[in-house]
Amino acid sequence: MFGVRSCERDPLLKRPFCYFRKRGDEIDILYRVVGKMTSIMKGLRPGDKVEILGPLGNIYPMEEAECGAKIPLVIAGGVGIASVYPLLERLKGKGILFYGGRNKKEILLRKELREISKKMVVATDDGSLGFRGTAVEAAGDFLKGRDREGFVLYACGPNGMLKAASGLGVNGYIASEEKMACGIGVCLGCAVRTKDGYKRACKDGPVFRTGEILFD
Amino acid sequence: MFGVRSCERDPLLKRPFCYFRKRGDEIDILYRVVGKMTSIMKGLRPGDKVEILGPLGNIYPMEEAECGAKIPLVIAGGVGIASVYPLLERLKGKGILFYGGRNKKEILLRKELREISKKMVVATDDGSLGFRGTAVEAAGDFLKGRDREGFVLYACGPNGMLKAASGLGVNGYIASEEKMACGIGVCLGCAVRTKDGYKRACKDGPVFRTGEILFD
Amino acid sequence: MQGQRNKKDRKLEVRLGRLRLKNPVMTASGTAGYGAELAEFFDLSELGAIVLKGISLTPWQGNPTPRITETRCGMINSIGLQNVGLEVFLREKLPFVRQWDVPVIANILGTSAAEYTRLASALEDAGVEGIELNVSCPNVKEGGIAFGLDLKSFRALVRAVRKRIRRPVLIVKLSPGAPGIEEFSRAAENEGADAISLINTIPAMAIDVNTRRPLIKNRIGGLSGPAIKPIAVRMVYQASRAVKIPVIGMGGITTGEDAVEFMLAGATAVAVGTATFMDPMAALKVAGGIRAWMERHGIKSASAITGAMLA
Amino acid sequence: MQGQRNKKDRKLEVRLGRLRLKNPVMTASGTAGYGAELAEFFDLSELGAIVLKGISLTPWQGNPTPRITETRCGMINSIGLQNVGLEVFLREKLPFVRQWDVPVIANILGTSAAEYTRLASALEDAGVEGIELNVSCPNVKEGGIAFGLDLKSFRALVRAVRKRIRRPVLIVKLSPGAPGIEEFSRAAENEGADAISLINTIPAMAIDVNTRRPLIKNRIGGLSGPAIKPIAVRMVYQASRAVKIPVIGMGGITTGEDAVEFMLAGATAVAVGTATFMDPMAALKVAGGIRAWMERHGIKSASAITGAMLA
Ligand SMILES: Cc1cc2nc3c(=O)[nH]c(=O)nc-3n(C[C@H](O)[C@H](O)[C@H](O)COP(=O)(O)OP(=O)(O)OC[C@H]3O[C@@H](n4cnc5c(N)ncnc54)[C@H](O)[C@@H]3O)c2cc1C
Ligand SMILES: Cc1cc2nc3c(=O)[nH]c(=O)nc-3n(C[C@H](O)[C@H](O)[C@H](O)COP(=O)(O)OP(=O)(O)OC[C@H]3O[C@@H](n4cnc5c(N)ncnc54)[C@H](O)[C@@H]3O)c2cc1C
Ligand SMILES: Cc1cc2nc3c(=O)[nH]c(=O)nc-3n(C[C@H](O)[C@H](O)[C@H](O)COP(=O)(O)O)c2cc1C
Ligand SMILES: Cc1cc2nc3c(=O)[nH]c(=O)nc-3n(C[C@H](O)[C@H](O)[C@H](O)COP(=O)(O)O)c2cc1C
Ligand code: FES
Ligand code: FES
Repeated sequence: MFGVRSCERDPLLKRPFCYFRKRGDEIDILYRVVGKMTSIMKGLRPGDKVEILGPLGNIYPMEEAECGAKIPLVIAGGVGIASVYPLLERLKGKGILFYGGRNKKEILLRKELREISKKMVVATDDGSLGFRGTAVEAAGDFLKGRDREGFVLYACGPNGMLKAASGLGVNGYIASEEKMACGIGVCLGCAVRTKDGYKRACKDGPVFRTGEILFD
Repeated sequence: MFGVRSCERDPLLKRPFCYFRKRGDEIDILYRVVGKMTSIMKGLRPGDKVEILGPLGNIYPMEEAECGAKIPLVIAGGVGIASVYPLLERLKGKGILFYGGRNKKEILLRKELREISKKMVVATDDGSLGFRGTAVEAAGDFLKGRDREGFVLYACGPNGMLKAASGLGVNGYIASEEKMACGIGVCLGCAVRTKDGYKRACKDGPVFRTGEILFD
Repeated sequence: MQGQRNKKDRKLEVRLGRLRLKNPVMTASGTAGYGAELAEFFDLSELGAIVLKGISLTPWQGNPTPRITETRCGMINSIGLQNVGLEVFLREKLPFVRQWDVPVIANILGTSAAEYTRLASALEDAGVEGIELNVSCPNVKEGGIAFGLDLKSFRALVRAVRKRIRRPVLIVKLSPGAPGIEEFSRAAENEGADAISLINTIPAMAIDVNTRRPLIKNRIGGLSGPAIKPIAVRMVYQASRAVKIPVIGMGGITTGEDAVEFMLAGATAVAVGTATFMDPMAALKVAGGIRAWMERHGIKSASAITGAMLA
Repeated sequence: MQGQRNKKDRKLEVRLGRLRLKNPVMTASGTAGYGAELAEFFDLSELGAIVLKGISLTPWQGNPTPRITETRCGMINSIGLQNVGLEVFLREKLPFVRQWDVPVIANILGTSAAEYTRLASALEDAGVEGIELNVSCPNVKEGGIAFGLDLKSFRALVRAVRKRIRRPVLIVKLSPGAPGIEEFSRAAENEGADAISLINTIPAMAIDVNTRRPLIKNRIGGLSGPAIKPIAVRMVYQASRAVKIPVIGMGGITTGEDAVEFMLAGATAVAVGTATFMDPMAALKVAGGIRAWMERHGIKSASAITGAMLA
């Protein structure tokens, strides 16, 4: 994760984004236009400047998956795909991806994702592509009759999705999308309620162990 | 005069500018970069949008000058030249121009101005071009021994210059550069102290009769 | 067409006591003059109400310039209630704005309760639909804000004016500096105000670090515009929970969504001030924006937005 | 090099009572944690002082999320004084920040005068250079701001803490909602405060008009950032004219020129808060900006800027 800020004076605060792709000095961001900063980003032209602060926070631990002890079960909702894309790449085709969105239009990069995943299941709320329902429901169907101990979870998406994914009974990691102000751990704005009290999504996260976060 | 506003949300308020040149749908603005809005204007590229509100306020009355009853004595300080340029054009070579700036670099469009003026005297504070001193001092020198009744004054520039110009003893018109918020006469922010109480530079001006404004 | 428009308009209708407004949007006092200038830009009868520049018994000169300066997302003004005084207002200004089918609300300021009551009586006789007591102008030394900051004289003032007028709705414009906004709101309600309005500008200052001089000649002026909106929304929320009479919200409204935000917080109507300086059509655009928001959210009546914030 | 730097530094030196600061720039409480995170970005000893996140006697959980939201040129927070409590602070946090050659100022908050005095004593024993009484946090229900809004309990609190501590400078952080900023400033001075600091955040609220929910879970939070700067400059101006003790100014400072503006208005030192969220190096850049401004204006000593606004 890193923070992007407009060199203009409004908006004030940086916005958090994932490294979608990184090669040398270049960073690609995959983002959805939702508000002020993302609208400014959309309007940027070559040569325009933005401020970037990063890397910030932690990344998905990958030992169990890389050594082959567990099968990586990856769940992404919406732009959460930007977070798991580099993970899938580093997992070198071992990851099973459940990717959900509201509708077909929200499902991006199908071809690339298929190439870097062992298996990909798309889920849309309106059934306009793949499974009709959520990515977590699709993952739940897939897990039926399978030994959950054999998997390690990686999930990124809106809070509701993370909560549902935590309920799948698969241990692993979820990435929080809490709102941030400073991104460096000083403001305590991005608090995430955990078993051990509030933690900071920007500094102690954004990736937490399943079961660590308390969803209300 | 008209108001220009950035479509971005900062700065909030419109900034007043003169019609420097106007042909059909196109408006040229001659401006000095001094702060927020003018910096934004400098960075504009073809296709970028700004909001414009105008025309606002009054313009220099020209009857006495056009009918030949009086000789137009035009004094401009700094970007005040943007205000008197179209006046000089409409006076069709009848105007005598005293144009002052801090130094040579601040004196713009010498060739064009010479063409549209009957006579042009440049004055710079540091003497790097023309008369060393202010445009008003240069005009004062010129007036020595001449009958002031034969002239009509047109002056535009910073407040100090307008005050000095009013002291020349030539009747005519001066354009105020008071700061403005609304530009349409509703906020009373651009108040100018006159013999008849405060008037609004944006609506009752920016051009006032000499002697009308009370300088402190 | 006309029928359809009337139907639409009824959806936007809100009430301030006995007064019906076609829509919840009014001008903020001091940002619309006496109506003449805005009338060059749009049909004033499209407004919910027009609130005029503050008037005093005798003409006031106002403060020296510079009177205005822009700040980050806001502006400071110290106009100092420059106004033509009651007599000229009644003779020259009021008849003009009466030409439109729009409720006229006069904003008044005095240095004593007696001045306020004389102004209110005269304006009732002249037939204005509403009187807004300005007890919150930070830009005049005497009177005005003194009433807005001291609960006892505040109460006495509202009571005195209430006794004197019958027909016009009585609106009390609270000071954002009031110690205890709930207490002042309740006091206004108890003394018979038909509505309260807030917030007025917040005392503020800016200095030019190049010249080292204050950017406002009077040093301190009042801050308005988007910068103060979150403070204003909070005060409207607090005030509207303290009283049953309608609250008119203002402070930094530039869009229909800003207006909806105030209404969700508890405002029945809103006023547009500084935004009019950005765009003379701002008040109309705000009304259009409220309508568009209602259509998007399937809400049939503007009055249903008031206080409808979810938990 | 070192010599030159020291010379430069002395130009920037200012004093808060007995405490010398290398330069007038400190962090604002709650925006620099306990120092560890900022130390990853720059050498903390470049700061005039470091003011730590508010601490209470026992650990506080803080408020539910969302705790922050951006507004026009500002932000609202309702962290709710989440903190590790005195014991963990003394054991785990303070030793770390002590490693730098920078005065450490602890910001404290309690629900009773007794809690404040216990905190202050313990921190004096632990050797902090300054103690800032937070009587102005809008985000906790009990204590804190109650002292900041009531003159009598305010006086009693400052007096009690003053009696208890000797060595650390005592700074009182005033509430921007205090009814009469001059009165509270003088009360702090009379009760023995070495300095006052202002302003804390201003209570504010924002609502998402799409979801109709408050953007801060607790509904009301505190507004900070450039939006409030003109209000803060005005209050610093008023406070500094009311007292002889130094005033620490804050509220929306993002550049050296902003800091100079506060100093011209009367501040001896300044604190940088929200700007650190925009850029972790903000406080250092502000100090550099003050130096650059002094060079441009031929001013030899930072303390000469204080109150040097021209008419
Ligand atoms: C660790 C992390 C990584 C992220 N990575 C990406 C990414 O790679 N690509 C991407 O498109 N987005 C990502 N996001 C979300 C992204 O930060 C927000 O979309 C962005 O902040 C919106 O900024 P804005 O100025 O355009 O919207 P604003 O004008 O600030 O807000 C517009 C709307 O978006 C909502 N919103 C704002 N911030 C967030 C947030 N953090 N979470 C949920 N809703 C929010 C607001 O409530 C509002 O409704 C990430 C978020 C986090 C916390
Ligand atoms: C009737 C009128 C016509 C004008 N015509 C022109 C023109 O044709 N060309 C041109 O270059 N300028 C003109 N000006 C001046 C122009 O409006 C200002 O330069 C402009 O507002 C600066 O905006 P800014 O955002 O860049 O500066 P800001 O960031 O607002 O301010 C930067 C600095 O400029 C000063 N400043 C701002 N506005 C004014 C003002 N109105 N008068 C004096 N100082 C000011 C500020 O005090 C500050 O020191 C005119 C002004 C008036 C009143
Ligand atoms: C230039 C100016 C003049 C004002 N004059 C008055 C006035 O005469 N009476 C009054 O009650 N409020 C006056 N106000 C306050 C506004 O009515 C309004 O309360 C305030 O500006 C906040 O709204 P806004 O942010 O939309 O401008 C004035 C505000 C401005 C900016
Ligand atoms: C996230 C956040 C947390 C804060 N926590 C504290 C605190 O613990 N104690 C305190 O006295 N002030 C606290 N403040 C107030 C700041 O110290 C400062 O007074 C205020 O933010 C204005 O300065 P700024 O605009 O530069 O941020 C906090 C402010 C913010 C934004
Ligand atoms: S965003 Fe500030 S602590 Fe995480
Ligand atoms: S700028 Fe508002 S009245 Fe002239």
